[in-house]
Amino acid sequence: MRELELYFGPQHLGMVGNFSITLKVEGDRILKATANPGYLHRGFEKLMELRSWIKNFPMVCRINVVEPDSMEMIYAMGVEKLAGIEVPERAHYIRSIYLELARVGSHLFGLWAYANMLGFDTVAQWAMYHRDLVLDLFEELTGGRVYHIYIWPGGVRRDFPEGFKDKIVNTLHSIGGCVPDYDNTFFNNRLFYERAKGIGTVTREEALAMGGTGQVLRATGMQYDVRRVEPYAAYDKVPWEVPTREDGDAYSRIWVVRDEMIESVHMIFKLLDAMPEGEVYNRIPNPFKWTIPNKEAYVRCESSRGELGLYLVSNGGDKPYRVHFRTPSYTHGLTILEKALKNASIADVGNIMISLYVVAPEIDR
Amino acid sequence: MKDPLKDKLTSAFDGIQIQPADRNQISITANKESILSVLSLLKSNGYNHLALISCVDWIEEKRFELVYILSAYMEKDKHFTDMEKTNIILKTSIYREKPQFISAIPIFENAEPYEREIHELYGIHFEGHPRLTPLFLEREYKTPPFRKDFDTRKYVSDVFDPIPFVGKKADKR
Amino acid sequence: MQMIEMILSPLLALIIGIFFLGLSRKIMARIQWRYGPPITQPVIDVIRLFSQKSVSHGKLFNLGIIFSLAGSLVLVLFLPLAQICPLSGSGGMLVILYMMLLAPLGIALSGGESANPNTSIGISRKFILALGYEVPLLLILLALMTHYKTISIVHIVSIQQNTGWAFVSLPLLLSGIAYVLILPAILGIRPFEVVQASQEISSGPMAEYGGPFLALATIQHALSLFIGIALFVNLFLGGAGNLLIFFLKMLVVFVLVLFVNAALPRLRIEQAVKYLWRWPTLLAFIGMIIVLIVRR
Amino acid sequence: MDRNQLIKWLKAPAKMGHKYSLHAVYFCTGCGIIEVPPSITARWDAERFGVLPVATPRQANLFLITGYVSVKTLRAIIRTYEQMPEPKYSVGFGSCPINGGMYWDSYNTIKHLDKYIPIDGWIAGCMPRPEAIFVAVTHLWTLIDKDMADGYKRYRDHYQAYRANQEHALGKLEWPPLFSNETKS
Amino acid sequence: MAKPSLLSPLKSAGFLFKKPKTLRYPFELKEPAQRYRGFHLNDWGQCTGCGNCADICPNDAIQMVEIPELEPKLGEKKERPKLDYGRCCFCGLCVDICPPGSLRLSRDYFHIHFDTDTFTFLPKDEKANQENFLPAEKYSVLKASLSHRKENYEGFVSDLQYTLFEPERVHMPEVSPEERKVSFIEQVIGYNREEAQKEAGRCLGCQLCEEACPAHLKISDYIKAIFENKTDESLQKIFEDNPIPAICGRVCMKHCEDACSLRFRGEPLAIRWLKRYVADTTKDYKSALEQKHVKPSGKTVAVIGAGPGGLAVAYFLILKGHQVVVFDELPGGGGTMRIGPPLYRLPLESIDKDVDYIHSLGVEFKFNTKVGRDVSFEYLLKNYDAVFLGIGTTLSRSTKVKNSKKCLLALDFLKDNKIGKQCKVGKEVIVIGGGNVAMDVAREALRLQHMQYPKNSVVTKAVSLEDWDEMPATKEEIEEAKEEGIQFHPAWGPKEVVLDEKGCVKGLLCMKVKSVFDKQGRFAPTFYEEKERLLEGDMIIEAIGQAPDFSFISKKLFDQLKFTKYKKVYVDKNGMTSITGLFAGGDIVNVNLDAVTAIADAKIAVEGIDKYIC
Repeated sequence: MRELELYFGPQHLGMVGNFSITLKVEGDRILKATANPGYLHRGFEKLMELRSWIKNFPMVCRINVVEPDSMEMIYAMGVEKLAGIEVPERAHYIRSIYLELARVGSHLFGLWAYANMLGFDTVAQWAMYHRDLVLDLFEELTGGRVYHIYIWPGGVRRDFPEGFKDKIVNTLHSIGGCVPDYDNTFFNNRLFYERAKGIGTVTREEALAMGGTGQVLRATGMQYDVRRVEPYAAYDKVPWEVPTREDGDAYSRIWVVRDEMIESVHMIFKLLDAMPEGEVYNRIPNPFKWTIPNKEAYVRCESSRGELGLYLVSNGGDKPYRVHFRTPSYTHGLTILEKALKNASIADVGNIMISLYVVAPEIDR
Repeated sequence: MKDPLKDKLTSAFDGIQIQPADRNQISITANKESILSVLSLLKSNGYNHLALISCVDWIEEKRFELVYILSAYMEKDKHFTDMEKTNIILKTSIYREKPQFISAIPIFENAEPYEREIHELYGIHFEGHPRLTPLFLEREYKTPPFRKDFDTRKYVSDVFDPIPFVGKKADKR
Repeated sequence: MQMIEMILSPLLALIIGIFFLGLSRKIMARIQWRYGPPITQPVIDVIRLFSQKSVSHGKLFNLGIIFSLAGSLVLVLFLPLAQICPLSGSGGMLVILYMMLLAPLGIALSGGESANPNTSIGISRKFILALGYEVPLLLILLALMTHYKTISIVHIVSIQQNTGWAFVSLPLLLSGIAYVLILPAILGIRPFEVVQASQEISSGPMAEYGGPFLALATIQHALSLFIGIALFVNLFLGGAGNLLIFFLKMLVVFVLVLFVNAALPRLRIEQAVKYLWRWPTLLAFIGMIIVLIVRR
Repeated sequence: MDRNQLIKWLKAPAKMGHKYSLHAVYFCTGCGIIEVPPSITARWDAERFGVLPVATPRQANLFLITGYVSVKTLRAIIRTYEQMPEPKYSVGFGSCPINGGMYWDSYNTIKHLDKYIPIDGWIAGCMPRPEAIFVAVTHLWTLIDKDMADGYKRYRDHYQAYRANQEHALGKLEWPPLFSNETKS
Repeated sequence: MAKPSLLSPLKSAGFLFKKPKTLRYPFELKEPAQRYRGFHLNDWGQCTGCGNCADICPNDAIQMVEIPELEPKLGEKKERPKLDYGRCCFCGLCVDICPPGSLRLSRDYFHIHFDTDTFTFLPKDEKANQENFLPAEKYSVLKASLSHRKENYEGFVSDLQYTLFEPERVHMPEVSPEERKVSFIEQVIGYNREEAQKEAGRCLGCQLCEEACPAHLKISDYIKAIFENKTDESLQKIFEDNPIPAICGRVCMKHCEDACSLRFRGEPLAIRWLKRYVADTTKDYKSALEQKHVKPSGKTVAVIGAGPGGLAVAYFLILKGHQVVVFDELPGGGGTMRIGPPLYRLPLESIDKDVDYIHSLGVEFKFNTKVGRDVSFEYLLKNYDAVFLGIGTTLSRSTKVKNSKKCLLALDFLKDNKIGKQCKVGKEVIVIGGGNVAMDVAREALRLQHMQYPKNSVVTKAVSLEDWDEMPATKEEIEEAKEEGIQFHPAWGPKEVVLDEKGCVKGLLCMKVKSVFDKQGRFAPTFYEEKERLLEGDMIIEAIGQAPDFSFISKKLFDQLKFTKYKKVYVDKNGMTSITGLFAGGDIVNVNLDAVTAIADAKIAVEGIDKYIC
């Protein structure tokens, strides 16, 4: 069979995000895959060097559209570490609840993408419907559906509106009530098993060597989770589990995602019960006069896709001197994906890519 | 950081500076010659997760600072120690004129895209890197865009703003 | 009379086929918790597509799709729709078997002209899939022919009118089940939607079609939906005495098939072929043996 | 659809076809794409309006340019736009294509999308909500009715100018001009 | 994890018969959340045009555009924010920074248009722009756009608890009322470095204050310098426009703080205290300021009156190289500042600090020299290249009611207490007047009472024509006076000073005020003649206003002097009066009657003098 050069994306129904993979195929088998990012490169880190600390808050969430919240969190953590800002206790809880909601939303988006990729419209539509319910919660809380700009240094931007706790509980119950439907239709579907089992396997050794984090690692049985390793917000205040699977293939990764979602929901319930009353915001200094001492910091948190890090340097000015995000999709999408795609079938490109949860804007920044 | 590792580092390498741990964060500054050996030493001592390779342009001091951020994966499945909490920031300086460095791919496989990115955005050449092809950028820039002397606002007003509108709108303006 | 039937039959097929397209979108939508488009949406789509200008990739590109559509239209003529059957006397099932290959062939000819890698992959998938379901289909038809001792569908239908449906007659049960199992493959819906897999190969052979070409391809798709189901209704559900019952039977079969479509993801092509050559073929083969034994 | 519309439909079926069958190119040009899945799925269900994502530009007549456009994406956008059969409609989604949005000073994103391809409608917002997509669709219907959604005609008429702008931003384009030089500019 | 099955997925077919969950938009509308961040609303009545929103916008989406139709107001620019929705990212930073809270986000979010020019937009709210805001029944989603919006549709609004600016001022330490009313100790203690930096950090840099300040001090600059702990730089900035910071830092009428954009929902920035902090922390002005050597021009200018105006003229002229001689009848500099503000407000050391610095630059001061008595005015006009008239108002007005001769006059009272010997006060003192001088008099009288009759109960009453809300004294002055125990009798007008048999003051007969100002806003009090009341008191001080003393000018010259309709000396745009070579400024020229306005006049006059003599 002759070799073909095949472009997967950027204009492609199976592609989530503006990303493309150049495939060299022989028949249905992929000989070589080259990730080709950069369609979404905006030079974020450069732009952030031109804006003052506070002006970067609306910026930073735009890096990752699927889960902007962990981006807000990581930047707030970085700034707090540099400037030594304390956060009230209640704000820690609100942040955790908010981030877990975001994780549920993000995983539902991933589920949509994955199911859609397999041609599984039904489940895809359900997942997107339920994500929309989560977005409604965000809208209620923060005033924006997608970009929330909610976590600030020194706490959160606004307290819970009245009756919001009940709304969270109700929404999560209504989503949770559909878990049997999802299980019946998707997770316990024989054909899902056929399609995903043994596909895109990343062994633990490979994952460790290539810097994998998140589900990629947890699907190989390692309980590596930054929330557990280096707890932030209120993650050390309530007990919770790190779900894992053993096989390291797409099937395991999607199951890890499912279990994580359920664990997140349980965690939200626990956090809601344990949440104290009180202040949620320590006022930051006047934004026009805010300078941060000459220091550097590396902070990390667990986004829905893996370890999200931020290397932040200040030279004592009112702007960051250097910002560099360590995004999970970067390693997953550029190193691991290229390796995992080798010798796979064309039909599985999207399958593997989405099971690794590669989010293109995060790579390009 | 555990003291034995500190001793090992200070005894093995000249001119290495280790700042004390501050909230799970240790900064190490090393000579550029010894950086790869420091990396492999750290890797063999458990810091086997390369989180990030970054670069800072200290234009006034005429140097680039390459930053390697390392942390530790767990050794056992459900076992957490303080070691996993620690982030190591390993820094080294290189000259800003014709910047060159050695690739860390032999030690950490995932250094590849990071170095490629730094090559593209800062113009630092990495020896031994298999493909230093453009990663993100489509246009060519005289100065690599992430350097501090690249003024993106000026670039925008020089390159994109003069492009005229087309059709009715062009007549209106 | 035959002239009227010659026109009426494809027309009806077209209407029912397009209705099924609309219905499929509506029913899928309902299972997916939403309302879906108006049922006339495919008609609007086709009108819109015809009014668009499109790039042609060469003569063969234009001819191929017409060839494919013509193949399907002619095939309809051989199918009895209740009482309407313009070419009932001639051909029979062998013709149908042969004609069913025309549609993919036309698309292949057309798609081959456009140098789009997705198209070529799609075409190869289409042939592999056709190969996959032709084998059990051949066995099923053989069983039917042996059982009813005729190759004419009209005869088969009329025999069934007297003796009951083939699907519920014991010797042909396994063949019937085998047909049900390959029906999604014939219709090209999930889990065998490998040819047009939009998320994988950008709708495969259709990738380069736009405007009128896509309209023709849509019509062809509608016809193939009709053919696949009408064949099943004729062969196993005893056809029908009048159009309404025929239509209702088709509708029931189609809705059941849609449930499968809604509930299952797409298979990989080799998995699809593996499946087609395993269970349906096995069943069809056993079914044929049973028929042979019963015949003795 | 009221009775007048029905009459109009009978008069000009093609126009009605264009209106009620907007097949969108599924191209995640920017972060705006995040609101497209919700609007085409169960919660909002854009298919009620006849809006459906399709796999290739050849099958589509609506191009939703969702969000910021980097230089690299611009190439793909122009390619995609030129592949779409006429008549075709393009809608800029969100702030960024209008005037640069968040990335007004980025060296790698373009500020005004209408310098490179014609746009028939713009949706303000960052993100615009799914509702805005629907209202945009209804607005587009009105525009099509009034023959104001003539971006593809403008593209033909001013092709030389557009092409010049594209080449200014992207350097040499590797594909031949869509329209020959004879068209008036 | 159950065993994967082929049949279980088919259960999903059951949803065919359930009601879909789709929202049938636009037939079923979903309201945006209460906090939704949609398009902007801006209440033009509240908006000050401060431009903080434009400064904080990360995308450069907000531009301040000048609106010529707007009426100019104090503390307000004639500018309003203009939004570019081709840039805006709806982050709401502008809402959180907006000091008056006028900028809000509504829940409208539709604007779909084929023309990109329509995406720039001048936000207004329902009050200012009624035709674009429709009530719910007229509003249609399908027409929704920036010019077709819903009424009462506020979304994300500013919440004082979560604003980006700090609404509360750093508390200024003060001596408690009990302590301060028995002595002349300075009431305000002053900020220390941390407090000053913290307070300076509140400044948003909008520069509204600079426009409101008559002398146009570069307030935001010097406050920024304080924030950065560069007091020297800060002092230099102040001295560019104001040579008497120690005085102004205490007694300035702070028009700037009235204009501060923080005033709407919080306390204005303590600009005056910060100036005081700079002046006080700098031990020696000379070391902090760089003295530029200017070539002497050889011209001499006479300045009559060493008040703020005179000092400022002297300072700016000496910087230009002119020789200056200042004449004043008082034994020290400061003019009215020296005699007017009581010691607890403005200690003499602070005045001398400023005056000494100006003196050290080479200005010649001739104190205890009264023009007209010790040196003639004509002589000055003849022998100096130019003369600046900064005499201020030195004559106290009297109520001229019956027996008012028995009353004390405010300025005399104040002067005696400050630089002369203390007066003997009565046990019940009545002060007539509601202005700041009256407050000073009352509070000073109160202190004297407490000091002179430490055991007895004493009372000071303030009588004013104006009611509480019209009283010309500043709010805080009134508050402090109340704290110290002064009784107020507002809206009572004096009718007669009642004397007892011995001819001593027994009380003040008052009548109820009907109105103070007439319809044109002129001062024309009317009274209810029948409503009378006797306020008892053994001492009455009149503090109802001052007038300038022009007696030193000869009749011939005086006739040449032109006056405005407010009975002020007329000056042209160069600060020159109708007499050539005679410049004027301060209270005799302006209607504000305060130090900083005098400085502003001085700056004009200096430019005029410089032009005139060179």
